[in-house]
Amino acid sequence: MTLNVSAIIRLLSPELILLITAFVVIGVDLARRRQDDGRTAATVAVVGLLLAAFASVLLYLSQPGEIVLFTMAIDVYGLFFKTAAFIGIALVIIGSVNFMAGRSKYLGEFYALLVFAALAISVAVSATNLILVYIGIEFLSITSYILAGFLRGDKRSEEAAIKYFLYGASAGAILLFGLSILYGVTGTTDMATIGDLLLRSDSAHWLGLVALMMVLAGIGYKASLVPFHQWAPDTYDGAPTPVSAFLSTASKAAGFAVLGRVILTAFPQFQPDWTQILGAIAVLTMFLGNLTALKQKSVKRMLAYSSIGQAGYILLGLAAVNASPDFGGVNGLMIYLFGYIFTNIGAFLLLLAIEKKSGGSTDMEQFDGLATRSPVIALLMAFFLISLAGVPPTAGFLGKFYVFAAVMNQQMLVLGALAALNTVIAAFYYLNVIRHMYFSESTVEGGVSASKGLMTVLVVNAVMILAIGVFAQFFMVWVNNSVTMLVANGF
Amino acid sequence: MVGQILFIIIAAFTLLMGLGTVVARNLFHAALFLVGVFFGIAALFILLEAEFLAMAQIIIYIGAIATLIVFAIMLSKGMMGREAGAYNKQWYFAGGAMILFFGLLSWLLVKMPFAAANASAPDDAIQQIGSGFVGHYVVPFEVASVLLLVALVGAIMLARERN
Amino acid sequence: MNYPSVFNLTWLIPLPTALAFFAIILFANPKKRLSSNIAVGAVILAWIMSWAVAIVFFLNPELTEHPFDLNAPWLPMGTITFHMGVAVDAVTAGMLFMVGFVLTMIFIYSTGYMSFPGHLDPAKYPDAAKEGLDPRYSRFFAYISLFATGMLGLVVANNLLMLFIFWEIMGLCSYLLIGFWFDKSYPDPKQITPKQAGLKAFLTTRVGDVLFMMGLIFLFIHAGDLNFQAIFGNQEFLHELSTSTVNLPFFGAVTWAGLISMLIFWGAIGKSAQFPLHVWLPDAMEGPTPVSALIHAATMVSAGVYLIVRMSPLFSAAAHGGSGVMMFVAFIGAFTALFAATIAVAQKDIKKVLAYSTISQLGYMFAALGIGAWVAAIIHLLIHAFFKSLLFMASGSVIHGVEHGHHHVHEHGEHGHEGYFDPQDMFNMGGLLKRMPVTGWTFIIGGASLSAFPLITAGFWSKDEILAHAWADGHMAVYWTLAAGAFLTAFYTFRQIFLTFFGSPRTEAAEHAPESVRAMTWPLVALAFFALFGGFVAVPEDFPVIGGLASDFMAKLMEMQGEFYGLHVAPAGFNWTPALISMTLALSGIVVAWLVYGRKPLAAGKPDPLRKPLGPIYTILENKYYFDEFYHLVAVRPTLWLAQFFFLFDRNVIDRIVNWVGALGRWLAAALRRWIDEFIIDAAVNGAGLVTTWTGAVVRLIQTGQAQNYLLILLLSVVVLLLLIPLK
Amino acid sequence: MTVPLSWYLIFATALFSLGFFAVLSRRNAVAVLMGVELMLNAVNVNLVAFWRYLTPSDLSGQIFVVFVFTVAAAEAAVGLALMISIYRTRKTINVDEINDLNL
Repeated sequence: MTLNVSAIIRLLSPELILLITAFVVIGVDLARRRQDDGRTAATVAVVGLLLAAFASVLLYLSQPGEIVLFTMAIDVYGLFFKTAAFIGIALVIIGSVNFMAGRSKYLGEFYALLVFAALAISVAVSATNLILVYIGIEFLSITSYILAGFLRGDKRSEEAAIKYFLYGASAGAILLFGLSILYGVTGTTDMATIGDLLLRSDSAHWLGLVALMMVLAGIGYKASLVPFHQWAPDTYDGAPTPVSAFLSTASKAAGFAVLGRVILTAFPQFQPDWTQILGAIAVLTMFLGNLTALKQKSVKRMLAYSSIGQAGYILLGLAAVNASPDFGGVNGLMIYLFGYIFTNIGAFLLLLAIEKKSGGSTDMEQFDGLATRSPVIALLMAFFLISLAGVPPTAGFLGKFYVFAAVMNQQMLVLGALAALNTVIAAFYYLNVIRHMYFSESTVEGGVSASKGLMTVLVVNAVMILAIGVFAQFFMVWVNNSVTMLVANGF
Repeated sequence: MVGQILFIIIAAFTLLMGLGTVVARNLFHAALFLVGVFFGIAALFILLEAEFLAMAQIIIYIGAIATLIVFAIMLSKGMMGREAGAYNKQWYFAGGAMILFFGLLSWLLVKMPFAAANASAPDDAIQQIGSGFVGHYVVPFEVASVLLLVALVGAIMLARERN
Repeated sequence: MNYPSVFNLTWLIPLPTALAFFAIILFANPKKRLSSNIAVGAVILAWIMSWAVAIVFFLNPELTEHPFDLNAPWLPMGTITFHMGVAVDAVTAGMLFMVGFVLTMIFIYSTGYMSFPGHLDPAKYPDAAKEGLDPRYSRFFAYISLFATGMLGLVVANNLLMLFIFWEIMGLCSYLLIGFWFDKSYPDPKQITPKQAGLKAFLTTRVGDVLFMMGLIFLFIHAGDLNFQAIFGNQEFLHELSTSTVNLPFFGAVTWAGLISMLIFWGAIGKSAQFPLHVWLPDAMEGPTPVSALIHAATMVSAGVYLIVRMSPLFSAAAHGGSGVMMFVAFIGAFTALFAATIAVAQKDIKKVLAYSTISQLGYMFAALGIGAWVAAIIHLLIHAFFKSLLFMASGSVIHGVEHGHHHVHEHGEHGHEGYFDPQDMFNMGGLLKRMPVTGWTFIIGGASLSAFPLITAGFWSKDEILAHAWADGHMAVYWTLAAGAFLTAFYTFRQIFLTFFGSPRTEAAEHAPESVRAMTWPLVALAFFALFGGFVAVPEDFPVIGGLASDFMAKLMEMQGEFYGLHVAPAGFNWTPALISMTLALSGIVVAWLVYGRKPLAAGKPDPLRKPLGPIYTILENKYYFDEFYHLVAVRPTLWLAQFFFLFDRNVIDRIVNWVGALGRWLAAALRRWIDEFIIDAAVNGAGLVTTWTGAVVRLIQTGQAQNYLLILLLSVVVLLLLIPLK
Repeated sequence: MTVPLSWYLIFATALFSLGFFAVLSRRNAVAVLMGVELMLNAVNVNLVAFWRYLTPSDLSGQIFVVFVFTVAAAEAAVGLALMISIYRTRKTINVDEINDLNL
């Protein structure tokens, strides 16, 4: 395929927009530092991210098919995750402007780093080459370490960063070892070719499995899959709350997207193996996340564990992947993540308002009687929680419906039953917060207020959650095209 | 035969240096051992006819990373000051796990018969690597450069003196 | 087919109350009277639309052959698109008729009932106490509006998924409503609080809901659609479903139809509080009384029956395929009917009696569905809703009266402090008929209907039809179980009436109880009308004398609808034997109640006269067969253990192995001690509440905070994964 | 090429294990970072050996190694900066003493 320069620029436009945005953000901030608490920089970043999201949508609408350009695939699957991640990060930025102002002197860098993280995600989710997979994941990780430790001098933030750093660096090395074996077995770094070669060679099966296991550990930690999850609660808890929102949504979605693409393109013939392993990991992830979340007193930590539990459900989509055009599994994973990004960003960012009121604590007591003190905030929180619990007609239900359907479709009855059991457990602790908000006497005086930006984000999230659930058609048409990718890979 | 002996010497040296890095209580000593490892790896690269990488290894690892580590040690004098020991409580267990991991992984790797291609390394390797960077691998290349920039910005921001 | 244009309104029916919910939560919240006016206005609008649709349908019986169905695309699935929409057939019309009316009555009643609650300290809420309204008055109306949306949406849904969605909305609302008086607590720690009761209700029904959802997904995978008419109009598909089998662990090969029906039935068991998931309903009485009427009589619990009514073609296909699902339904229904009736006999709380009675009556409906008496089940469902919501609301009126009486006594300081007073305990009442005539007489009408007092009450006609069916189709075991239940029903109902309304007041509070306000009594009168005459829409044609005079158009209509769905719904036909037996049993129940409680009214402070003759049986009944304790032991405990296990798993076990043995020993000892404590001494502690109160040391074991421990786990996990390879 | 490929692989695995051991057991964060560098170097040996023995004409193996260099450098820079930052706050960079977040 020959491509002229303008076509290349068009295909890479989301990435180019982000790159330019990041530099402009830093430049603008240098010019206006200390004058407006980074508001200009944040505005530029949000505009850039939304433009990039818009560019991805346009590219999607042009029906790109299977274009692979310099080790990057411009396809439906990647563009979907790009759009979701860009919008998610834009929401995080809008919601965090007030929180970050005054907490750090380097606000321009903060927003620029979030834009760079978006760029990293964008590269990682479309990587078709082991080298780009590795670079993309590490780029995202390194950006995340800096973001997690952004509040210099804050013990918790620093601790969150160093833990994430140590875990990420080690897991990255394991991933790299796995990729090197994959390269050794097949002699190429192109994932589609690897998939082909592994299919043809029987003797490679053995080492292919070794590589698969290492890749699972090396990418799975990004998606906080048990037993590679342990960094997550500490980091989500200690990192600045907007960063936790980012890590538990956009970054996690990227982890799933990369994991999905790698195992679907490079390991398709190992499906019987990874179906079992992923199924087991999904069960462990759900149980551990949900049961541990039950005991948390701090809502932030509860959400940290809950987002581990959620990862378990999401993984079901991958574990039960099949060629059915209706319940292929991958479409479930995608729509689940799409809804989950809005829900979890909403829930985490809402904590900003609570933290501001309480001076940092997000303990259950802060939620007591919130429905009386601040009915709108309480309603929004309740809304996010019921979406997380998977109650219809929210986005959370839609996602659960599709992944469960995929599991049922594969007749993995035990897995389905265990997952179902988990929704019961999870309902318990989500409801617990609602219970505190609606059924308890206030122990704290006075309402909780949210800044205009934060309120906008919360409302946008709530509207999106409802919109995804109610106008499911619009979103599912989009997602279902991804099934073509599966069929192309011989499922 | 010569190659084998050479390999054994270099490998043994490197592993010893690696062991030194791991066990040395004094961080400066550990850093010095690490430099030794980097040299050993560079030598292995030459043995494998990857001269460009050997050069890059010396320039980047010894010239940049090892220096950075030494700087960091010096910037935070007393980093190793009041430690009760160099190892944490789980070290013996970690050692056991590591031996298990090593045994298992090397057994798995050796079981696989690799089909070695008996070709010689190309003469224009450096040229090919270069054109790879601006050709097929241009996206990773650009991403890597942005990554370095981000790391630079982040490192400066994090490590800067507070006032 | 040209449909009457009023049917196009159908999709609007759930809308007014939904808008009312948002309007109250977002805008009207501070203004209490405005909030209740919005809610009542919205529900009246919904009522008018429901009746318009229902009555137009009743006037055009030929529509049963062409049920109305309106669709809009919603979920694309790749090859197929899932449609959302509304449908109207005879069952929907009947339900709309009942639900619209009962909801409106309950809303109006609530405006009077939700006055300032006695358990709150007026000093704490000075404004609310001055107004005399509940401090969260507006919120109550918001919740019940959303609840009404759930029920109305469920009734008009034309597919199983939409039904499920509204079903879940109702579940959420019932949780919020049962726990509405969350700040209430009791001196007796064993008594369940509203907070715990809400949680218990939600979690127990959730067990059923999850199974229901699995059934739903299976059905969807097989049918490619969930629209009722698309599925049940397709006989081939039903046949295929009832012949293809699936291998399950433990159960072996079962047909798909059997499996799906069974899963769906468990959803109904949870929602309709059937054995063994019945435990939540009696505790749910902790909610305000309109909630009990709303959720536990007319709407939510009957949704389970409605679901099985809807899914009956699938169940009968399953039965044709040789699976015992119908038998199972009949068994659960009949067993629950008797089981709950026995418990009701020994309850003291006026609302708990009604709660168990509801469980028991729902059992009748399931039994009817299980033996194929489809029409009888629907009729009983509709009529039961009228008289049971009447009974609940009348009992609420009684409680209100006694509470006011208690206050009156208190304020005038005639007795000083007398400690805790339970205004729901029937042994604190007596002689209330004189003090509260409207409440009393409407309660007696409702009670007579519930006891199936022959000929003049609605309950007689609907219940008699079920018994006649059981007899005619030769289901003798079911017949005798239900007949025994009918005797007990009459007995406990009249026990309640005699204890509450007759004799002389047993406490000062009862002596001073005033009649309730008009907003509460008028709905009672309106409902009493239906409790008496509602049965005349389903009098069997061949019933002597009356059969010719009264109408049976509703039964006919349902019959036609059932035939359209391919069900065998021929009427049982009149038979003297079962009719006489059941009449005798109902009357003798009333007579026995009179002998025990009515002839010589119980004096104040005396125990229940049944206690002595029944001995230990009474204790067992009083404790509801110890079911709560059993669940605590087999379900809640193991869950906690599992939770414990995972904490331990997640911790770095190795480097503290020595500390561990000691800790484990201590933990085991403590757990054992606690277990014994709780099982023997503290057995009634509610399990769900316990999970939340579980505190302390265990939480600290989850994560050590040591990054290198985490990394060790990472490495070990990789080693385990690698070990899987050679083991393969 | 008289040296068998497996020798390189075993050597790399050994070095990788050594590095991981340092990561797991050294208290000082800088020493842990050195362990990470050992691990990355070990994989580089893997990659180069695979390239030389299996596909000498296709240089993607070597290119991969160059990218690993870049990542290693960036990681070391950020990691060390983090450690300096933490040292200023806590006066220690012993990994096992940084455990405030643990419930």
